[in-house]
Amino acid sequence: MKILYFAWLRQKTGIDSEDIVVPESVSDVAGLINWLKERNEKFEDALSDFQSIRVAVNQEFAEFDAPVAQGDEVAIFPPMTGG
Amino acid sequence: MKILYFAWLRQKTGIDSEDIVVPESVSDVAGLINWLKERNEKFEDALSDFQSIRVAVNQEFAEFDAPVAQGDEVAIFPPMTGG
Amino acid sequence: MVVRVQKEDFDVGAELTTLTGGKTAVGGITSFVGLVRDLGGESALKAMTLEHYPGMTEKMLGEIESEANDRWPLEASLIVHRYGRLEPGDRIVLVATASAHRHAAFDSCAFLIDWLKTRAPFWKLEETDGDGARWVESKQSDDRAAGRWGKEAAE
Amino acid sequence: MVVRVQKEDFDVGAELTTLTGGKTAVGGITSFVGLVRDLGGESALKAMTLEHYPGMTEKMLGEIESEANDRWPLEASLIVHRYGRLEPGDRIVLVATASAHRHAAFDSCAFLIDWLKTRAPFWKLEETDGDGARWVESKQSDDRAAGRWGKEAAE
Repeated sequence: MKILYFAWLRQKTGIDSEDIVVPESVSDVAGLINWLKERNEKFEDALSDFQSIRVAVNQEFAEFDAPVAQGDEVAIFPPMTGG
Repeated sequence: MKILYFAWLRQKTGIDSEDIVVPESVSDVAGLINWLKERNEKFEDALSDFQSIRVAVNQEFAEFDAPVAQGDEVAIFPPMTGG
Repeated sequence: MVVRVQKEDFDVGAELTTLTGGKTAVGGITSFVGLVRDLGGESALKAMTLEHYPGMTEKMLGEIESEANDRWPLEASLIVHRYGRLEPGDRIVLVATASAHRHAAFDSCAFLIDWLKTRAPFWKLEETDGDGARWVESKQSDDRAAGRWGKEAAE
Repeated sequence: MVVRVQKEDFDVGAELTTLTGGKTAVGGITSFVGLVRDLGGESALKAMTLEHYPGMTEKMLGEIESEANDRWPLEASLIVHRYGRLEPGDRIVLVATASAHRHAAFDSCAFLIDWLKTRAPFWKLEETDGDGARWVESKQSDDRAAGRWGKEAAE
Protein backbone atom coordinates (compact mmCIF):
# COMPACT_ATOMS: atom_id res chain seq x y z
CA MET A 1 0.00 0.00 0.00
CA LYS A 2 1.27 3.44 -0.90
CA ILE A 3 0.67 6.04 1.78
CA LEU A 4 1.14 9.78 1.29
CA TYR A 5 1.22 12.46 3.98
CA PHE A 6 0.69 16.16 3.35
CA ALA A 7 1.16 19.45 5.18
CA TRP A 8 1.60 19.11 8.96
CA LEU A 9 0.90 15.38 8.75
CA ARG A 10 3.98 15.08 6.56
CA GLN A 11 5.95 17.21 9.00
CA LYS A 12 4.81 15.40 12.15
CA THR A 13 5.31 11.91 10.76
CA GLY A 14 8.53 12.91 9.03
CA ILE A 15 7.41 11.01 5.92
CA ASP A 16 5.99 12.26 2.65
CA SER A 17 5.44 8.93 0.94
CA GLU A 18 5.99 5.28 1.78
CA ASP A 19 5.21 1.82 0.46
CA ILE A 20 4.25 -0.52 3.26
CA VAL A 21 2.65 -3.87 3.79
CA VAL A 22 -0.28 -3.57 6.18
CA PRO A 23 -1.69 -6.54 8.11
CA GLU A 24 -4.74 -8.26 6.68
CA SER A 25 -6.73 -7.16 9.71
CA VAL A 26 -6.63 -3.61 8.34
CA SER A 27 -9.69 -3.38 6.11
CA ASP A 28 -10.83 0.23 6.25
CA VAL A 29 -9.48 3.77 6.65
CA ALA A 30 -10.11 3.87 10.41
CA GLY A 31 -8.34 0.54 10.83
CA LEU A 32 -5.38 1.80 8.82
CA ILE A 33 -5.04 4.96 10.86
CA ASN A 34 -5.30 3.10 14.16
CA TRP A 35 -2.63 0.69 12.98
CA LEU A 36 -0.36 3.56 11.84
CA LYS A 37 -0.75 5.26 15.24
CA GLU A 38 0.86 2.30 16.93
CA ARG A 39 4.04 2.50 14.89
CA ASN A 40 5.72 5.19 17.00
CA GLU A 41 5.16 8.35 18.99
CA LYS A 42 5.33 10.62 15.95
CA PHE A 43 2.46 8.79 14.30
CA GLU A 44 0.58 8.60 17.59
CA ASP A 45 0.83 12.38 17.87
CA ALA A 46 0.11 13.17 14.20
CA LEU A 47 -2.96 10.94 13.98
CA SER A 48 -4.41 11.51 17.45
CA ASP A 49 -7.35 13.69 16.31
CA PHE A 50 -9.61 12.13 13.67
CA GLN A 51 -11.46 15.43 13.28
CA SER A 52 -8.41 17.16 11.88
CA ILE A 53 -7.63 14.42 9.37
CA ARG A 54 -8.95 13.90 5.85
CA VAL A 55 -8.25 10.87 3.71
CA ALA A 56 -8.25 10.04 0.01
CA VAL A 57 -8.17 6.52 -1.35
CA ASN A 58 -6.91 6.26 -4.91
CA GLN A 59 -7.21 10.04 -5.23
CA GLU A 60 -10.87 10.17 -4.19
CA PHE A 61 -12.01 11.56 -0.84
CA ALA A 62 -12.95 8.71 1.47
CA GLU A 63 -14.80 8.37 4.76
CA PHE A 64 -13.26 6.56 7.72
CA ASP A 65 -15.33 3.46 7.04
CA ALA A 66 -14.21 3.24 3.40
CA PRO A 67 -12.42 -0.03 2.51
CA VAL A 68 -8.68 -0.10 1.84
CA ALA A 69 -6.63 -2.91 0.35
CA GLN A 70 -3.11 -3.73 -0.75
CA GLY A 71 -2.32 -1.82 -3.93
CA ASP A 72 -4.35 1.22 -2.93
CA GLU A 73 -2.89 4.71 -2.79
CA VAL A 74 -3.99 6.28 0.48
CA ALA A 75 -3.33 9.94 1.25
CA ILE A 76 -3.69 11.43 4.72
CA PHE A 77 -3.88 15.19 5.12
CA PRO A 78 -5.48 18.05 7.05
CA PRO A 79 -8.58 19.84 5.70
CA MET A 80 -7.58 21.74 2.57
CA THR A 81 -7.17 25.46 2.85
CA GLY A 82 -7.67 26.07 -0.85
CA GLY A 83 -5.76 28.16 -3.32
CA MET B 1 -24.10 76.82 -29.51
CA LYS B 2 -22.00 73.76 -30.30
CA ILE B 3 -24.05 70.85 -31.62
CA LEU B 4 -22.70 67.32 -32.04
CA TYR B 5 -24.36 64.46 -33.91
CA PHE B 6 -23.49 60.80 -33.46
CA ALA B 7 -24.11 57.48 -35.20
CA TRP B 8 -26.98 57.53 -37.70
CA LEU B 9 -27.88 61.07 -36.69
CA ARG B 10 -24.44 62.11 -37.89
CA GLN B 11 -24.93 60.14 -41.08
CA LYS B 12 -28.44 61.40 -41.81
CA THR B 13 -27.67 65.05 -41.11
CA GLY B 14 -24.29 64.81 -42.80
CA ILE B 15 -22.74 66.79 -39.93
CA ASP B 16 -20.66 65.62 -36.99
CA SER B 17 -20.17 68.94 -35.25
CA GLU B 18 -21.21 72.54 -35.86
CA ASP B 19 -21.21 75.90 -34.14
CA ILE B 20 -24.43 77.75 -34.79
CA VAL B 21 -26.37 80.69 -33.47
CA VAL B 22 -29.89 79.66 -32.54
CA PRO B 23 -32.77 82.13 -32.22
CA GLU B 24 -33.63 83.42 -28.76
CA SER B 25 -37.00 81.69 -29.01
CA VAL B 26 -35.18 78.36 -28.62
CA SER B 27 -35.06 77.83 -24.87
CA ASP B 28 -35.14 74.09 -24.34
CA VAL B 29 -34.07 70.81 -25.99
CA ALA B 30 -37.44 70.22 -27.67
CA GLY B 31 -37.42 73.73 -29.07
CA LEU B 32 -33.91 73.24 -30.40
CA ILE B 33 -34.80 70.00 -32.14
CA ASN B 34 -37.94 71.47 -33.68
CA TRP B 35 -35.93 74.43 -34.94
CA LEU B 36 -33.24 72.11 -36.37
CA LYS B 37 -35.88 70.03 -38.18
CA GLU B 38 -36.90 73.07 -40.19
CA ARG B 39 -33.43 73.62 -41.59
CA ASN B 40 -33.72 71.11 -44.43
CA GLU B 41 -35.06 67.72 -45.41
CA LYS B 42 -32.10 65.82 -44.01
CA PHE B 43 -32.69 67.26 -40.57
CA GLU B 44 -36.43 66.80 -40.91
CA ASP B 45 -35.83 63.11 -41.61
CA ALA B 46 -33.13 62.56 -38.99
CA LEU B 47 -35.05 64.23 -36.17
CA SER B 48 -38.56 63.06 -37.04
CA ASP B 49 -38.89 60.54 -34.21
CA PHE B 50 -38.30 61.92 -30.70
CA GLN B 51 -38.42 58.38 -29.27
CA SER B 52 -35.28 57.37 -31.11
CA ILE B 53 -33.31 60.43 -30.03
CA ARG B 54 -31.29 61.08 -26.88
CA VAL B 55 -29.71 64.36 -25.93
CA ALA B 56 -26.87 65.53 -23.72
CA VAL B 57 -26.36 69.13 -22.67
CA ASN B 58 -22.81 69.94 -21.63
CA GLN B 59 -22.04 66.21 -21.54
CA GLU B 60 -24.89 65.34 -19.18
CA PHE B 61 -27.98 63.46 -20.32
CA ALA B 62 -30.91 65.86 -20.64
CA GLU B 63 -34.67 65.54 -21.00
CA PHE B 64 -36.53 67.29 -23.80
CA ASP B 65 -37.69 70.04 -21.44
CA ALA B 66 -34.17 70.81 -20.23
CA PRO B 67 -33.05 74.40 -20.87
CA VAL B 68 -30.45 75.20 -23.51
CA ALA B 69 -28.59 78.45 -24.04
CA GLN B 70 -25.88 79.98 -26.20
CA GLY B 71 -22.51 78.58 -25.20
CA ASP B 72 -23.92 75.15 -24.38
CA GLU B 73 -22.57 71.97 -25.95
CA VAL B 74 -25.55 69.93 -27.10
CA ALA B 75 -25.15 66.38 -28.41
CA ILE B 76 -27.89 64.52 -30.27
CA PHE B 77 -27.66 60.77 -30.69
CA PRO B 78 -29.59 57.49 -30.78
CA PRO B 79 -29.88 55.33 -27.64
CA MET B 80 -26.45 53.95 -26.82
CA THR B 81 -25.77 50.34 -27.63
CA GLY B 82 -22.95 50.03 -25.13
CA GLY B 83 -19.49 48.58 -25.41
CA MET C 1 -9.10 54.47 -10.60
CA VAL C 2 -8.13 54.59 -14.25
CA VAL C 3 -10.26 55.17 -17.33
CA ARG C 4 -8.90 55.08 -20.86
CA VAL C 5 -10.78 55.31 -24.15
CA GLN C 6 -8.49 54.44 -27.00
CA LYS C 7 -8.26 53.15 -30.54
CA GLU C 8 -5.32 50.83 -29.81
CA ASP C 9 -5.50 47.29 -28.47
CA PHE C 10 -4.40 46.58 -24.88
CA ASP C 11 -2.33 43.89 -23.17
CA VAL C 12 -4.44 42.36 -20.38
CA GLY C 13 -1.48 40.91 -18.48
CA ALA C 14 0.46 44.18 -18.50
CA GLU C 15 -2.64 46.16 -17.50
CA LEU C 16 -3.35 43.92 -14.50
CA THR C 17 0.25 43.91 -13.36
CA THR C 18 0.36 47.71 -13.47
CA LEU C 19 -3.00 47.92 -11.71
CA THR C 20 -1.97 46.05 -8.59
CA GLY C 21 1.81 46.54 -8.60
CA GLY C 22 3.04 46.89 -5.03
CA LYS C 23 -0.45 46.72 -3.52
CA THR C 24 -0.08 43.69 -1.27
CA ALA C 25 -3.54 44.16 0.28
CA VAL C 26 -5.03 42.89 -2.99
CA GLY C 27 -6.25 39.31 -2.70
CA GLY C 28 -7.75 39.05 -6.13
CA ILE C 29 -8.45 40.77 -9.41
CA THR C 30 -11.59 40.06 -11.36
CA SER C 31 -11.43 41.14 -14.96
CA PHE C 32 -13.72 41.00 -17.92
CA VAL C 33 -12.52 41.20 -21.50
CA GLY C 34 -15.21 41.83 -24.07
CA LEU C 35 -14.54 40.55 -27.57
CA VAL C 36 -16.20 41.18 -30.89
CA ARG C 37 -18.46 38.20 -31.31
CA ASP C 38 -19.68 36.62 -34.50
CA LEU C 39 -22.79 34.65 -33.67
CA GLY C 40 -22.89 33.09 -37.12
CA GLY C 41 -26.40 32.79 -38.44
CA GLU C 42 -27.45 33.96 -41.86
CA SER C 43 -25.10 36.86 -42.32
CA ALA C 44 -21.64 36.64 -40.79
CA LEU C 45 -20.25 39.70 -39.01
CA LYS C 46 -17.35 41.22 -40.90
CA ALA C 47 -16.61 44.12 -38.61
CA MET C 48 -18.03 46.46 -36.01
CA THR C 49 -17.27 50.14 -35.70
CA LEU C 50 -17.63 51.71 -32.28
CA GLU C 51 -18.34 55.42 -32.22
CA HIS C 52 -18.23 57.42 -29.01
CA TYR C 53 -18.55 60.93 -27.63
CA PRO C 54 -15.03 62.00 -26.70
CA GLY C 55 -15.03 63.81 -23.40
CA MET C 56 -18.43 62.62 -22.25
CA THR C 57 -17.33 58.98 -22.49
CA GLU C 58 -14.35 59.47 -20.20
CA LYS C 59 -16.49 61.52 -17.81
CA MET C 60 -19.24 58.91 -17.59
CA LEU C 61 -16.81 56.02 -17.25
CA GLY C 62 -15.02 57.90 -14.49
CA GLU C 63 -18.31 58.47 -12.66
CA ILE C 64 -19.42 54.85 -12.79
CA GLU C 65 -15.97 53.65 -11.71
CA SER C 66 -16.18 56.08 -8.84
CA GLU C 67 -19.58 54.66 -7.88
CA ALA C 68 -18.16 51.11 -7.93
CA ASN C 69 -15.42 52.29 -5.57
CA ASP C 70 -18.05 53.76 -3.25
CA ARG C 71 -20.08 50.56 -3.19
CA TRP C 72 -17.28 48.03 -2.80
CA PRO C 73 -13.97 48.07 -0.93
CA LEU C 74 -11.66 48.17 -3.93
CA GLU C 75 -7.92 48.59 -3.89
CA ALA C 76 -7.77 49.43 -7.59
CA SER C 77 -9.96 49.55 -10.67
CA LEU C 78 -9.52 50.01 -14.39
CA ILE C 79 -11.67 50.52 -17.46
CA VAL C 80 -10.08 50.46 -20.92
CA HIS C 81 -12.51 50.84 -23.82
CA ARG C 82 -11.64 50.82 -27.47
CA TYR C 83 -13.37 52.62 -30.31
CA GLY C 84 -13.03 52.45 -34.09
CA ARG C 85 -13.32 49.52 -36.45
CA LEU C 86 -12.95 46.08 -34.85
CA GLU C 87 -13.21 42.60 -36.31
CA PRO C 88 -14.52 39.35 -34.79
CA GLY C 89 -12.18 38.16 -32.04
CA ASP C 90 -10.78 41.64 -31.37
CA ARG C 91 -10.76 42.94 -27.81
CA ILE C 92 -13.26 45.75 -27.14
CA VAL C 93 -13.16 46.44 -23.45
CA LEU C 94 -11.29 45.53 -20.29
CA VAL C 95 -12.76 46.03 -16.84
CA ALA C 96 -10.70 45.01 -13.83
CA THR C 97 -11.34 45.44 -10.13
CA ALA C 98 -8.98 44.47 -7.34
CA SER C 99 -9.93 43.92 -3.74
CA ALA C 100 -8.83 42.16 -0.58
CA HIS C 101 -12.04 40.10 -0.97
CA ARG C 102 -12.88 38.17 -4.11
CA HIS C 103 -16.64 38.66 -3.88
CA ALA C 104 -16.19 42.44 -3.87
CA ALA C 105 -13.99 42.11 -6.94
CA PHE C 106 -16.54 39.91 -8.73
CA ASP C 107 -19.59 42.01 -7.90
CA SER C 108 -17.99 45.33 -8.79
CA CYS C 109 -16.63 44.01 -12.08
CA ALA C 110 -20.05 42.58 -13.05
CA PHE C 111 -21.68 45.88 -12.04
CA LEU C 112 -19.31 47.86 -14.24
CA ILE C 113 -19.65 45.69 -17.31
CA ASP C 114 -23.45 45.58 -17.01
CA TRP C 115 -23.39 49.34 -16.95
CA LEU C 116 -20.93 49.65 -19.83
CA LYS C 117 -23.01 47.36 -22.02
CA THR C 118 -26.04 49.66 -21.75
CA ARG C 119 -25.26 53.13 -20.52
CA ALA C 120 -21.87 53.99 -21.96
CA PRO C 121 -22.09 56.45 -24.83
CA PHE C 122 -21.00 54.09 -27.56
CA TRP C 123 -22.82 53.24 -30.76
CA LYS C 124 -22.17 50.16 -32.83
CA LEU C 125 -22.19 49.98 -36.60
CA GLU C 126 -22.14 46.37 -37.75
CA GLU C 127 -20.98 45.26 -41.17
CA THR C 128 -22.27 41.87 -42.23
CA ASP C 129 -21.77 39.84 -45.37
CA GLY C 130 -25.44 39.94 -46.21
CA ASP C 131 -26.88 43.24 -45.10
CA GLY C 132 -24.06 45.72 -45.47
CA ALA C 133 -23.68 48.16 -42.57
CA ARG C 134 -26.35 48.90 -39.98
CA TRP C 135 -26.52 50.62 -36.60
CA VAL C 136 -27.25 48.23 -33.73
CA GLU C 137 -30.36 49.03 -31.71
CA SER C 138 -30.45 49.17 -27.92
CA LYS C 139 -31.38 45.86 -26.28
CA GLN C 140 -33.88 45.61 -23.45
CA SER C 141 -32.19 42.58 -21.90
CA ASP C 142 -29.07 44.67 -21.32
CA ASP C 143 -31.15 47.39 -19.70
CA ARG C 144 -32.60 44.84 -17.33
CA ALA C 145 -29.13 43.52 -16.48
CA ALA C 146 -27.98 47.03 -15.57
CA GLY C 147 -31.26 47.60 -13.71
CA ARG C 148 -30.62 44.77 -11.24
CA TRP C 149 -27.97 46.92 -9.55
CA GLY C 150 -30.63 49.25 -8.16
CA LYS C 151 -29.95 52.92 -8.39
CA GLU C 152 -29.60 54.61 -11.75
CA ALA C 153 -25.88 54.60 -11.80
CA ALA C 154 -24.10 57.79 -12.76
CA GLU C 155 -26.93 59.39 -14.65
CA MET D 1 -10.91 22.89 -20.92
CA VAL D 2 -7.39 23.28 -19.60
CA VAL D 3 -5.97 22.60 -16.14
CA ARG D 4 -2.38 23.25 -15.17
CA VAL D 5 -0.72 22.98 -11.78
CA GLN D 6 2.71 24.50 -11.89
CA LYS D 7 5.47 26.13 -9.92
CA GLU D 8 6.12 28.86 -12.51
CA ASP D 9 4.31 32.18 -12.80
CA PHE D 10 1.91 32.74 -15.70
CA ASP D 11 1.21 35.61 -18.12
CA VAL D 12 -2.49 36.46 -17.90
CA GLY D 13 -2.61 38.23 -21.26
CA ALA D 14 -0.94 35.37 -23.11
CA GLU D 15 -3.14 32.79 -21.38
CA LEU D 16 -6.35 34.59 -22.33
CA THR D 17 -5.25 35.13 -25.92
CA THR D 18 -4.44 31.44 -26.29
CA LEU D 19 -7.70 30.47 -24.62
CA THR D 20 -9.97 32.21 -27.09
CA GLY D 21 -7.76 32.41 -30.17
CA GLY D 22 -9.88 31.94 -33.27
CA LYS D 23 -13.10 31.34 -31.33
CA THR D 24 -15.25 34.16 -32.65
CA ALA D 25 -18.37 32.96 -30.80
CA VAL D 26 -16.78 34.24 -27.57
CA GLY D 27 -18.34 37.51 -26.44
CA GLY D 28 -16.45 37.82 -23.19
CA ILE D 29 -13.89 36.31 -20.88
CA THR D 30 -14.19 36.64 -17.14
CA SER D 31 -11.02 35.92 -15.28
CA PHE D 32 -9.93 35.93 -11.70
CA VAL D 33 -6.33 36.26 -10.61
CA GLY D 34 -5.65 35.39 -7.00
CA LEU D 35 -2.68 37.10 -5.38
CA VAL D 36 -0.81 36.48 -2.16
CA ARG D 37 -2.24 39.05 0.18
CA ASP D 38 -0.64 40.66 3.18
CA LEU D 39 -3.40 41.93 5.42
CA GLY D 40 -0.93 43.72 7.63
CA GLY D 41 -1.91 43.52 11.25
CA GLU D 42 0.45 42.47 14.00
CA SER D 43 2.67 40.12 12.09
CA ALA D 44 3.33 40.83 8.43
CA LEU D 45 3.23 37.93 5.98
CA LYS D 46 6.66 37.13 4.59
CA ALA D 47 5.74 34.21 2.37
CA MET D 48 3.25 31.43 1.80
CA THR D 49 4.08 27.93 0.66
CA LEU D 50 1.38 26.02 -1.18
CA GLU D 51 1.59 22.25 -1.00
CA HIS D 52 -0.59 20.03 -3.14
CA TYR D 53 -1.26 16.41 -4.00
CA PRO D 54 0.12 15.91 -7.51
CA GLY D 55 -2.24 13.85 -9.59
CA MET D 56 -5.28 14.29 -7.38
CA THR D 57 -5.11 18.07 -7.78
CA GLU D 58 -5.22 17.92 -11.58
CA LYS D 59 -7.98 15.31 -11.42
CA MET D 60 -10.16 17.38 -9.07
CA LEU D 61 -9.57 20.60 -10.97
CA GLY D 62 -10.48 18.83 -14.19
CA GLU D 63 -13.70 17.53 -12.64
CA ILE D 64 -14.84 20.89 -11.35
CA GLU D 65 -14.00 22.57 -14.65
CA SER D 66 -16.02 19.90 -16.38
CA GLU D 67 -18.94 20.61 -14.04
CA ALA D 68 -18.73 24.34 -14.84
CA ASN D 69 -18.90 23.45 -18.53
CA ASP D 70 -21.99 21.33 -17.89
CA ARG D 71 -23.73 24.11 -15.99
CA TRP D 72 -22.93 27.04 -18.24
CA PRO D 73 -22.58 27.42 -22.01
CA LEU D 74 -18.83 28.00 -22.15
CA GLU D 75 -16.69 28.23 -25.24
CA ALA D 76 -13.46 27.78 -23.29
CA SER D 77 -12.18 27.56 -19.74
CA LEU D 78 -8.85 27.52 -17.97
CA ILE D 79 -7.47 26.92 -14.50
CA VAL D 80 -3.81 27.57 -13.77
CA HIS D 81 -2.77 27.04 -10.17
CA ARG D 82 0.70 27.54 -8.75
CA TYR D 83 2.33 25.72 -5.87
CA GLY D 84 5.53 26.28 -3.93
CA ARG D 85 6.77 29.32 -2.06
CA LEU D 86 5.11 32.61 -2.95
CA GLU D 87 5.51 36.10 -1.58
CA PRO D 88 2.97 38.92 -1.10
CA GLY D 89 1.86 40.26 -4.48
CA ASP D 90 2.71 37.03 -6.32
CA ARG D 91 0.06 35.45 -8.53
CA ILE D 92 -1.38 32.19 -7.15
CA VAL D 93 -4.19 31.20 -9.43
CA LEU D 94 -5.85 32.13 -12.70
CA VAL D 95 -9.38 31.07 -13.56
CA ALA D 96 -10.84 32.16 -16.89
CA THR D 97 -14.12 31.30 -18.56
CA ALA D 98 -15.21 32.41 -22.00
CA SER D 99 -18.76 32.45 -23.27
CA ALA D 100 -21.00 34.08 -25.83
CA HIS D 101 -22.84 35.56 -22.83
CA ARG D 102 -21.14 37.59 -20.15
CA HIS D 103 -23.33 36.43 -17.27
CA ALA D 104 -22.43 32.81 -18.00
CA ALA D 105 -18.77 33.80 -17.97
CA PHE D 106 -19.14 35.66 -14.66
CA ASP D 107 -21.14 33.01 -12.86
CA SER D 108 -18.95 30.11 -13.95
CA CYS D 109 -15.76 31.94 -13.01
CA ALA D 110 -17.16 32.82 -9.56
CA PHE D 111 -18.30 29.23 -9.11
CA LEU D 112 -14.84 27.89 -9.94
CA ILE D 113 -12.93 30.23 -7.69
CA ASP D 114 -15.32 29.66 -4.77
CA TRP D 115 -14.67 25.97 -5.20
CA LEU D 116 -10.91 26.35 -5.55
CA LYS D 117 -10.70 28.44 -2.39
CA THR D 118 -12.22 25.64 -0.30
CA ARG D 119 -12.15 22.24 -1.95
CA ALA D 120 -8.96 22.12 -3.95
CA PRO D 121 -6.33 19.93 -2.33
CA PHE D 122 -3.91 22.67 -1.41
CA TRP D 123 -2.47 23.45 1.98
CA LYS D 124 -0.97 26.77 2.95
CA LEU D 125 2.03 27.28 5.16
CA GLU D 126 2.35 30.93 6.15
CA GLU D 127 5.55 32.54 7.29
CA THR D 128 5.10 35.73 9.28
CA ASP D 129 7.56 38.08 10.90
CA GLY D 130 6.17 37.42 14.34
CA ASP D 131 5.07 33.81 14.56
CA GLY D 132 7.39 31.92 12.26
CA ALA D 133 5.69 29.35 10.02
CA ARG D 134 2.24 27.90 10.60
CA TRP D 135 -0.28 25.88 8.61
CA VAL D 136 -3.43 27.83 7.78
CA GLU D 137 -6.66 26.29 9.05
CA SER D 138 -9.77 25.81 6.92
CA LYS D 139 -12.20 28.75 7.06
CA GLN D 140 -15.93 28.30 7.44
CA SER D 141 -16.77 31.45 5.47
CA ASP D 142 -15.13 29.91 2.42
CA ASP D 143 -17.14 26.74 2.90
CA ARG D 144 -20.30 28.80 2.92
CA ALA D 145 -19.27 30.61 -0.26
CA ALA D 146 -18.76 27.30 -2.05
CA GLY D 147 -22.00 26.02 -0.51
CA ARG D 148 -24.13 28.69 -2.18
CA TRP D 149 -23.66 26.87 -5.49
CA GLY D 150 -25.86 24.02 -4.34
CA LYS D 151 -24.63 20.57 -5.07
CA GLU D 152 -21.43 19.25 -3.56
CA ALA D 153 -19.29 19.88 -6.55
CA ALA D 154 -16.94 17.17 -7.68
CA GLU D 155 -16.72 15.30 -4.41
